[in-house]
Amino acid sequence: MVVLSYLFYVLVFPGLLFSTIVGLILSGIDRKVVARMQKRIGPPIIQPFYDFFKLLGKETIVPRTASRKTFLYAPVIGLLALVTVALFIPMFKFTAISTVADIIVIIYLLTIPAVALIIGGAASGSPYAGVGISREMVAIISYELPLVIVLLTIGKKVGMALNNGAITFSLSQIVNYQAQYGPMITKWSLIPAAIALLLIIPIKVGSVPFDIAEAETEICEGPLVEYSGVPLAIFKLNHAIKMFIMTSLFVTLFLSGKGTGILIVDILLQVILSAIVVIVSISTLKAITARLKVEQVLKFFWTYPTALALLSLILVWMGF
Amino acid sequence: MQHYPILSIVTLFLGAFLTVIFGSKNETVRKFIALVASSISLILVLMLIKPVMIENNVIQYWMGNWRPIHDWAIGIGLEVDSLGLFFGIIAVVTIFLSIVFSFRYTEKDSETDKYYVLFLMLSGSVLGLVFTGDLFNMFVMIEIMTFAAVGLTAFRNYQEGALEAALKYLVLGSIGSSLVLAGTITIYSQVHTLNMAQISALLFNNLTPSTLFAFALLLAGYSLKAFVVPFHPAAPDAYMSAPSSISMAFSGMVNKAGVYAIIRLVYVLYHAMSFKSIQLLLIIIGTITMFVGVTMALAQNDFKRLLAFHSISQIGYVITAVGVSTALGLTAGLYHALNHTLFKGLLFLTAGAVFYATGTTDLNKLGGLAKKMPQTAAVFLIGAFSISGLPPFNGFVSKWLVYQATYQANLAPVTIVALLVSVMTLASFIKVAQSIFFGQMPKEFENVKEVPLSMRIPMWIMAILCVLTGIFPNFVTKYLISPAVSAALNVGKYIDIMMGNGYAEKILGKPVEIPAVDYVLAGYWNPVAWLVLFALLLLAVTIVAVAGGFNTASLPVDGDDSKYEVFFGGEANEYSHVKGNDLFWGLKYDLRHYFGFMHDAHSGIINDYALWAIFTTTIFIVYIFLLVP
Amino acid sequence: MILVNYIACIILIVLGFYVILTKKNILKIIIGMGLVDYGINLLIISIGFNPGGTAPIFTFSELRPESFFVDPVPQALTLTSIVIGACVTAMALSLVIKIKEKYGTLDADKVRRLNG
Amino acid sequence: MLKELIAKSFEKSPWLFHLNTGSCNGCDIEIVSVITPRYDAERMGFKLTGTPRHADIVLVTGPITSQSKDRLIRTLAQVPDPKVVVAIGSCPRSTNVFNGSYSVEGPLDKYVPIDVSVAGCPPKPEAIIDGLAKAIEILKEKRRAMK
Repeated sequence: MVVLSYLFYVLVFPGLLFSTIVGLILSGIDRKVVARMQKRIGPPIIQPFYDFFKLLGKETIVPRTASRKTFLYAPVIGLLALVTVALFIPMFKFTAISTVADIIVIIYLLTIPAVALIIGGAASGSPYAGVGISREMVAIISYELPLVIVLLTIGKKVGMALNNGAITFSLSQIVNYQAQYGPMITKWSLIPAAIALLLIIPIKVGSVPFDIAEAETEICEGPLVEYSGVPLAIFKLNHAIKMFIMTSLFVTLFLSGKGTGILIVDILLQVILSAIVVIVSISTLKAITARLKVEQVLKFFWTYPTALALLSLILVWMGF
Repeated sequence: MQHYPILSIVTLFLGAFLTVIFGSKNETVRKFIALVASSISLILVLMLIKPVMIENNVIQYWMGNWRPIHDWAIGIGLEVDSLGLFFGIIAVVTIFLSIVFSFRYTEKDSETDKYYVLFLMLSGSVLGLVFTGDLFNMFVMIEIMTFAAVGLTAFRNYQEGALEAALKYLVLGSIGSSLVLAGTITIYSQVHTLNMAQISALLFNNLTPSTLFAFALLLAGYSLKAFVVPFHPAAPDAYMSAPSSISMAFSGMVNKAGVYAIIRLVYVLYHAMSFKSIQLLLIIIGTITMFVGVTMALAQNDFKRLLAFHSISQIGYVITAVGVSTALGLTAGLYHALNHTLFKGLLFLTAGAVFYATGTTDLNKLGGLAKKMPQTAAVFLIGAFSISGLPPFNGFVSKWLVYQATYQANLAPVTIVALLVSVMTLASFIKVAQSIFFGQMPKEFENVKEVPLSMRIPMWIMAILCVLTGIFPNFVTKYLISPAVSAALNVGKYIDIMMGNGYAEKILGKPVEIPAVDYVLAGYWNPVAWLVLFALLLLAVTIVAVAGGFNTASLPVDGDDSKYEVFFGGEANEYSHVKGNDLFWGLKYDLRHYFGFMHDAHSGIINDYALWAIFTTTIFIVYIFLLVP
Repeated sequence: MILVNYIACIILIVLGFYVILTKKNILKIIIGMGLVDYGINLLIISIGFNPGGTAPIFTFSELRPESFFVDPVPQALTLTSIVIGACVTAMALSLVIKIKEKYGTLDADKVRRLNG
Repeated sequence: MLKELIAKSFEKSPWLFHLNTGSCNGCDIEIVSVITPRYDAERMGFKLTGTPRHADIVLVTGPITSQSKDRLIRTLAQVPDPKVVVAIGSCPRSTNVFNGSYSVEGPLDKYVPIDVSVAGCPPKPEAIIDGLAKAIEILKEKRRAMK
């Protein structure tokens, strides 16, 4: 019986099917909201589904200089890592598989898709991909610092209350804390951390103001330049699922709580909140700002979000 | 069972002398002696695991049977507890794999009998250092180790900079040895014995100024041997110019011997871990080492020099974790030391394979070797992913323990620096992957072939070990790490075994309390369950892919028309491989002042390096005198 | 304890370090290393010295309770240390010869191709 | 079921790649204006991509100058099947005013079969969108033919 429920978790509910559908819907919402902000009608919400299936139908070309196996398996590895992360993120008291990973592990699991993109781009052997890789790596270094500080702050805040002073990294304890004391966003000492995480989501997902790695105009889609057909479809799917995971991680860390107790309503609430976070953080930034230069990204992320996160870390350390 | 430790050391030294006598003429005799010597010592040490690690008893062995007479140790004693054996196992495995690798690796060199003599001396001295229970014997073993290391660094003296690296290593090594010798003698002047067990009993609570002075000197000397940052400049030169199988032994054994000496000094001899200031000193050194090591590695454009700086930064991790003197800290430190030996040894072997195949390890000249050397590329990727701590591999587990240990000890800035350093490690290995294995291949490497089988076997063994220690952390901690941690913390048993039980109690007046080795983890990481989910998903995706008619075999083999050429903005494909220096421009531009300063600090002049070493020793002495008593 | 011994040791060691730090000629640096080594050897000997004691060479018959000896252990240590000092100097000189052959100069500022 | 979904999605999300072979940029500005809020081609799923590997419809502008001739052929070869070539403006059709110049290598259909050609110098955005609609039809047939 356990195997069946595991299979259901992995393949259908928070696993492959659910996260694919919700991820594509969220990226559809994002494109629609950006269009509406530019007074355009914009593509239908299910446009990403059409993109995905069209790419499935296209021919797959593997360039001569590419090392074939790495080139073709990189997107799959990225997809698998992303979907397994979706299993660990609790949604209002419901966690598919709880005692497998904590926050620090999730940070590292979320670097696997980025590394898969990099290794895939490197394997394609194109100079554009080479430049794209170096920019993607600079982006990873820039957002890792504030992301880590935010998660350590939350670990300390929850640990002080629940874990008698010691820190905690487990997501389920964070949700229990918010069930007792209300969502984390209401604690004033953690608002700077929330803002910092809101700034981190666009660069982690790779959306416009910070997508220095896949800049179509400058370096022709960076690491994805040689991809076409099914591997490209999987990479675009990774892109969408990463958007769902980062926003639902934000919701779990800052906006979750007791929830309504009914599973379906909880899941819907989580998805709606994720959609709101997508609109607030990714779409508005995409509509307002233009793409940054490479060194501006690092300078930006090592100053403003890091300062915000450090502020809330110090506040939490002082016991607020 | 009593004689295994001394036998394993002696077989290695015997192997060295036999190679000199018989080996100088033909190749096979030399290789045979080296293989037999290293495999005998490997078997002897591995047979020690059961009695020492599992049944938890400590082997003591008095040279020449000079037992202590009415509670005073006269002779030189060998004491093998689980801490010593843990580092012994690391050393012996590295020795065996390095010798197997060097059979084909050094076939192009002349005078390889000198190579095997020096290497067997190096390995014998490391084993001797790890098993000895006598302080002066430790100094002698360190001296032999430095000697053999200098000889091996200059082995390929036709190479650019090998002689210079050997001289710098010798000068800094001899400064370090003088510090260790002075420290040993100052301790001797206080306690009039050289046996470590008796010293630790007598030093329990009489930290007079001269023993503190000795502590500072010894700490400085041993950190120089472990290549901690202020003392590190000789290491990158030495690792770069030594043959790769030797630099693998350097980063696998030699700096681990330094770390072992520091742990033995701080935990067992001086029980200094109860002083907050000593913990802080070790943590500060470790954090600086971590950060400087990795930032210097990012700016390198030679593969082996980059790996050398990474060895220094990973030793920084180990020293920080050891500085956090909780049981979890020590577990994290020792686990990371084991993992470091595995993945760093693997990476140095891949560097050796690349050097063997192409003749250069310069990141600005290589490219696209994955197509010609697929197995080396695969093994390199396993090594790179485990050093940058990606989950299923072993680097992640020990780094995860390090973060837990440092953050539970209320050291948030150290955890943040540790995580940032881990991402920068990933960055530098992506740089190596792109500039050596992927991207376009320069014309002159057209006929590069995969390295011979006898070089690939040790690489695959290390890769498999890397993955295994990553997937079964609780198995490794239960049998290897926890006994070593309890041996380091439980000083009473260490003393009683050597000097007859009840000795510690007699000297101290109260029984030595045995700290428990239990720690609670703030989070959880269950690699096996994660892999099961990953495999389930992989199965599902492959079924869908095959049903949908997408399997890699069905893709058309690339024809000669321009459809399969790389998109160059329409241009014909010419050689423009993004490599080495062109990567991470944004990061180097933003931190250009820091990188500029660091580049000038490593000026390459011997006097500057000696100045760094002596300046830091004075800081150690002043720090310890001000803060400890 | 004769204070003169310790002052001599300190002078030797400090002089040795001074030579290592400031002299640009590699040969002088090696001499500096030797100086440091001999300073420490003198330190070892002076630690084991008990004023008025005789050399600890005796047969059991001559052993009388009131006989007073100098501590033999440091002297054994000094032997090893001297041997090690000699070998280090020998290897360093062989390296210096090869460097002179290859780099053409012994000036530390010029022998710095590996840096950064 | 999946096959019809894929066939239908070809109609719904055609990606464009703009290839300039020496045009006077009159047509290029018009192409970009098609994506502005006023004409909003994105609502039909059109998206400009940076690399020919991602493209379905290739918009060629300008008379084929001698420099850009072999680059044109190479880039068009690198577009994965099913692909559609759309000639924007009259230059690719008849090299317009540049006819007979020493550096113009003649109309586009000497090298590549043109599927749709949008006349005008420069063509109005509505004409370009109409051309793209016809291109989508051809794309669907090519997709069906490809199977």
